[in-house]
Amino acid sequence: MRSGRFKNLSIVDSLLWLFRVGIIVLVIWGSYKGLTSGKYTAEVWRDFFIFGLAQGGIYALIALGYTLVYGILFMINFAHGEVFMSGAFTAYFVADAFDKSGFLNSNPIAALSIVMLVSMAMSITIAALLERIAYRPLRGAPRLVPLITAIGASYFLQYAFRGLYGSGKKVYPEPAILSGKWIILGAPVLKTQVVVFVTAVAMMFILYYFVQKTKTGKAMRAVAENKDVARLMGIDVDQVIVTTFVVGAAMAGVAGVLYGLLFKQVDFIMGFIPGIKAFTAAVLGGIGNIPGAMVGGLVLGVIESVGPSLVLEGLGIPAAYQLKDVIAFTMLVLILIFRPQGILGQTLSEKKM
Amino acid sequence: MGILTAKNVSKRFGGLVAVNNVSVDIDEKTIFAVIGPNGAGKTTFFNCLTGFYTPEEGEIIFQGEDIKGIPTDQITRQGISRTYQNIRLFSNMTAIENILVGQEPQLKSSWIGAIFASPGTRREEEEAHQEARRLLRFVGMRGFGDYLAKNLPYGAQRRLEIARALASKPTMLLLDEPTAGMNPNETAEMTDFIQHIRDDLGITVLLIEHDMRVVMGISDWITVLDYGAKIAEGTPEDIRNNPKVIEAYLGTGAAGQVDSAEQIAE
Amino acid sequence: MAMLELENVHSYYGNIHALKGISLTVEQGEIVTLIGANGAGKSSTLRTISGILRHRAGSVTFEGQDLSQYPAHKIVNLGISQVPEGRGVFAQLTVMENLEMGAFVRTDKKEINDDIDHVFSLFPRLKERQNQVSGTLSGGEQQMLATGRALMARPKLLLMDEPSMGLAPILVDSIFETIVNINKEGTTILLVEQNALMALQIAHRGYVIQTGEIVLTDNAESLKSNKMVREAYLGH
Amino acid sequence: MKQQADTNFNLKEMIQLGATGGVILILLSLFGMVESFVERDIIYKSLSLGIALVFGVIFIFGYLSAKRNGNAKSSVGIAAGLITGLVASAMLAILVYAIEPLTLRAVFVNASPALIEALTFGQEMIPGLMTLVGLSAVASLLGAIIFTLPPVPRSAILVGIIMVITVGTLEELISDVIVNIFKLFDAKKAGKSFAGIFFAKEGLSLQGSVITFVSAAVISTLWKLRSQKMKTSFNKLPPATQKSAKISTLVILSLITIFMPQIIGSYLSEILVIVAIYTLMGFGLNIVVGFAGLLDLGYVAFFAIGAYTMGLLTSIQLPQTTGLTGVQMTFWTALPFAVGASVLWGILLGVPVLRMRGDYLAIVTLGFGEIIRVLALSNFLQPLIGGAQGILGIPKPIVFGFELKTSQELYYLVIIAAALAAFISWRLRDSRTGRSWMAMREDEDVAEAMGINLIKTKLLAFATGAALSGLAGAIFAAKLGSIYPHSFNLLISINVLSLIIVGGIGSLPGVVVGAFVLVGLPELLREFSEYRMLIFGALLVTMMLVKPEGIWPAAVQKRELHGHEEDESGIEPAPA
Repeated sequence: MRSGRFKNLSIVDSLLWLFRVGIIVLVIWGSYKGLTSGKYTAEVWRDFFIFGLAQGGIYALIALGYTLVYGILFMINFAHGEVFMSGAFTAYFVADAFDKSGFLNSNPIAALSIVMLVSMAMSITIAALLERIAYRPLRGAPRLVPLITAIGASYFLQYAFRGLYGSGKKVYPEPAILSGKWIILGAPVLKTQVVVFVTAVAMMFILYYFVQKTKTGKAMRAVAENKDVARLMGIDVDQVIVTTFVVGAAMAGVAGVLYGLLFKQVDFIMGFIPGIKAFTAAVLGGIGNIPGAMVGGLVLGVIESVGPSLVLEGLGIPAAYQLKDVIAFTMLVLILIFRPQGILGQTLSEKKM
Repeated sequence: MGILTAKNVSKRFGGLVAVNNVSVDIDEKTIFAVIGPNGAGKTTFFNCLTGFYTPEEGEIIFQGEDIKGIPTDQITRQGISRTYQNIRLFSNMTAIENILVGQEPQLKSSWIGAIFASPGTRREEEEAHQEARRLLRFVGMRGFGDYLAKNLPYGAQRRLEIARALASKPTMLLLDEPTAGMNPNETAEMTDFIQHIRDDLGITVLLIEHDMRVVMGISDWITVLDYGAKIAEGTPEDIRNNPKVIEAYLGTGAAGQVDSAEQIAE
Repeated sequence: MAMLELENVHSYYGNIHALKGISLTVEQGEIVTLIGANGAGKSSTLRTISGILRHRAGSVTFEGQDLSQYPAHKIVNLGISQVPEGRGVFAQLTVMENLEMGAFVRTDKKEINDDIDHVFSLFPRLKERQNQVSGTLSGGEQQMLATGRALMARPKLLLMDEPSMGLAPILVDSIFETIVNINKEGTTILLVEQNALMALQIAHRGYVIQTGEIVLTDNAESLKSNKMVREAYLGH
Repeated sequence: MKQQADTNFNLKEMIQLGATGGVILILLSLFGMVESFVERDIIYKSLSLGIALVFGVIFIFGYLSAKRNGNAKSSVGIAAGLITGLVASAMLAILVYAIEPLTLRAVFVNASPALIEALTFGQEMIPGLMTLVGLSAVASLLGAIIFTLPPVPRSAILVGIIMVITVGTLEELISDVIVNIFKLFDAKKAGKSFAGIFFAKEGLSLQGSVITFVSAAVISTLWKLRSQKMKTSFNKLPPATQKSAKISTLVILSLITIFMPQIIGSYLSEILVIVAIYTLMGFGLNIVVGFAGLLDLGYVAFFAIGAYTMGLLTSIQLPQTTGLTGVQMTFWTALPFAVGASVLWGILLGVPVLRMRGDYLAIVTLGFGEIIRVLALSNFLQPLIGGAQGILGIPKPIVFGFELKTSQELYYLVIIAAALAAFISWRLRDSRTGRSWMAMREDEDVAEAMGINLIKTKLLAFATGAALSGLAGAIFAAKLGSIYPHSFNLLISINVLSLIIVGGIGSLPGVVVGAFVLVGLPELLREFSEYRMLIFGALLVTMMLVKPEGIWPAAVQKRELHGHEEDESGIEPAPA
């Protein structure tokens, strides 16, 4: 649309080009150094990669919630990280009880399914309440207003759950069946990581099918495009919006349990960083775009897992793992500056506030 | 050569050629109209002239200088000013503030002067306010200065937009459908007003317009665009009788039974 | 009793008074047209009937039922469907999906399929493009799709908002022909048009609306020869 | 609809309202608020804050229920209040009863014996719960009855109750202030005995609460009845008298401002300094977001840069790792560098985001803010800026040989800085620059077509905002004497953004009001630190729902957000 703009801003443009080239050179140089330093073996790189996939699967599931809501309301649901936290934190108590009663090990599949259902139920409840109380009354308000509400809700939820369940970290139990490794394609892989990755991918496909093929899914897409016309078709727009929140929350609920399995601990603040990362993933893939969120999540997970050791250590930065968040945020900034439509191409609203 | 000359201007969006090899030559102090159906590329052509888009091909010469590819704000400073098809006022600013923003190219004071309220800044502000009030009167909106733009009646918003465009003291004014949505009386007033701008202020007017009575009534020269390309140009009389223009829009059905002017008006 | 009856309807956008006491009726089987300038309140009238815009005063009744008791998405169920201004096709959905959305309130799968076939027989071009994303259709095709989609709800009353807008006159003719055909099949039509002449040629009756008020109503023939209409809208 | 509610006894609605109240009470209990607030007396040995919280909620719901159901007959309203209160308290009682048999404590940490004890008033379970329900019935009845009173006594009683709770809660601070005022006149002893009339060891004394209640009620009533008259009679005074009255008000206000630190003591001065630092940042961000419409979520970055520059340039004990002995400048020499560095970074970070709008900008700036924080924390930059250990040994500012050590002294520095920021904002707002910003906020494309150079205008907004934030950071560093990366997290950006929005975006007095509400209040209530963030979050949401334009909105914004209300302008508005 606006290709002609800023054509002549040579200073700005050249600065940006310099920036871009600089980053590329740094990344290539760092990767080269990192790979040739021989500090890590091929097995270690593979483990980094697989861990990245598992972590990326979780990011992707959370990212779907951001993307669905953004697609339909053009609003960043800042509190989505807390929706994720609420499910995982609540389900911990069920998992813990199952672990203590032995049910978790005697019947792991049933037990984990129940834990997931509880997690989903909690996340869905919180998301639906959030939509009803904090967002719906503000539809049509200037864009800043629901953003602030979302931030407020986010803090409220964090500290409400801290009040309810306490501030300590809870250790997520692991069913015995998931400890150890499987040999896949000749390579030993941690069972948890495989289960996390496979479940995440399966959930994404279910969601994709739901949105593409079911009547409700099509209605969601119609509402995303034009609410008034959707109403003219007889679609109950409010209902569809709630459904969108609910579907996103269900994904977050599953992600919560997977997070518990992968990182083995939960607490009230756990939603914040994965929330921002998942949001990054959504933007990376192209916000509002469902396959984009999936791809973005996986890419971000892998880059974050491999990047510090590969690029940053290659550049000689000490304790590079500390900077893995910087990698995520730098990616976010770079994407938005140079390819705002994300990998799969859809743009954020340019409307202001 | 006239005040503004566009030579073989083309603008593409992806595969779509929105403006296709269009040339115009606009004489000073004339009223020049661009007509054509929706989607014919009229507004895109305007956007090329004001620098909002940079055309891929062609050149645009304004008062002897090549202005293609120059940023919008500088083109405005060189003397081209415009209004919008769907009114785009600064809706949460007052009418006076809207005109003051329009005076931007005339103002010199800096932010430092503003902080220290230097005498020069204060004088300039005072003069700018007076000029803004004068323009408000000129468009017949005396007493409306402190209303928020969005709370003004429709016709007043149209006129305020023109006042804002005039505030930059342009040599050429681009009006994008100035009578859209007006009733017949308002349209007649606006037509008079446009002539007034040309006759009294000596400003060249480039006009996109659908209402054929307006176009035929006041234009000195008309260019017809269709699918991005120029299909005809000439005096109102030429255009009215141009078989190509009639043919391209009329069709053969019921729509064809009206006179050409009505047809072009969609 | 008229099929649709608006009595002294007032509607607002925020604090903008868009309709200032509109009264009009549409009888079963008619084509009624509403003509007027941009911003006169034509679209607002249609939006008020279909419940997107809620009126603050007056009454809108359809087949004896007060429409103000229904939310917008329930009004379709009563048999009113609308071809919105600017066509409003869901650009990222396929042609087929758009038609399915038109039948959103219906559950009779088999008959929906029959109706899709019927729409395709009205507009063969759509059939060729049924799996195409509708954003890629031309303006004329989108108008066909929007019309077909509205028919998918099996409306008794079809509201059409500026179907000719931005279309080349040749296409305009065929769109108007279709409107006449749809009407002949038994659907009542309320048509909003800026192209007053065309509208009056196919309509039975017409209303002239100016700044939110009905200023004139008559049968189409008389309106066409009315001096005020000719001056204001027909350009004579 | 309304007619029905008047004549019918709408039992369902009363119970629903009661259930909402019950859920709130249960949550408050499980959050641990009741339990920990019980420790705190509002009226010495008679009423604790925790109990006031429980019965306060019941009271409010009784009032609300009466309001909804009692439009026609007061007896219906009172009954409604009672029913609502009973339902709510019954739910709470059930919770208390169920805690032990269901071992709720395994999940809910605050479902503790202490909670049970608090809510059963130290009695056995059953009689205790009966007391709870009985007292709740009284509280809800009171609420309902007060609603049925005529407006004047009603508001008098409500104001009285609110004042007793406020004064009781802030007892320590208020008695300090009283003593300090007397100290100004060299009568410390008299002050202590005067404060002793009102306050007991903890909370108000009984007579103190009666006096507070009565005086608050009387003053509010007089104010209500008289204020209109006073205004009109003031307007009737000759202009010269009016002017001198205004001038003397101004003089009194500035005298109060000057003597403020002495009056309020060191603790409140500390809070005031923090509020003023946030106000300073608020003015800066208000230019960026409120005037220019550029949504910046990483504003803390410039605060950090200002602080770190100040730290590095002035510290007398830079970390060994830096290998620098440090330049050890004074505060005043370093200040221009600190501000300059922030401005420079403001422009550097501004360039890549020049073309971004709306949400993009928000996210990119958020990313920048986080990157700077993580970098500051990392081992990577530790040699330079001290990593997690931060920078120590930053000297205090010295003015004419006088070192500004305490908050009571630094107060003057920050107040002047904040006033300067307000002045700059005000002058710029009403200038050509301010209009360009606002035009850009309204419609960037059109602004450019009016001849506004977007690059210059945007960068100027970023730079001004960064300068004020950098100034705040520099002062902050000098105030603390040491800085750590943890002081520069996202929460600060969010706090500043929230305060300008809660105050009223684009509004200059709004910044000050917002800073007091969002920064000052939580600091005052530090003893509730556990619940600060909870209350902060709830407050933000409520605020946006109830008053989205902010507490003190800019004139224009107010009209925009409440646009659906009839416009008073009286001219015919445009059709859409």
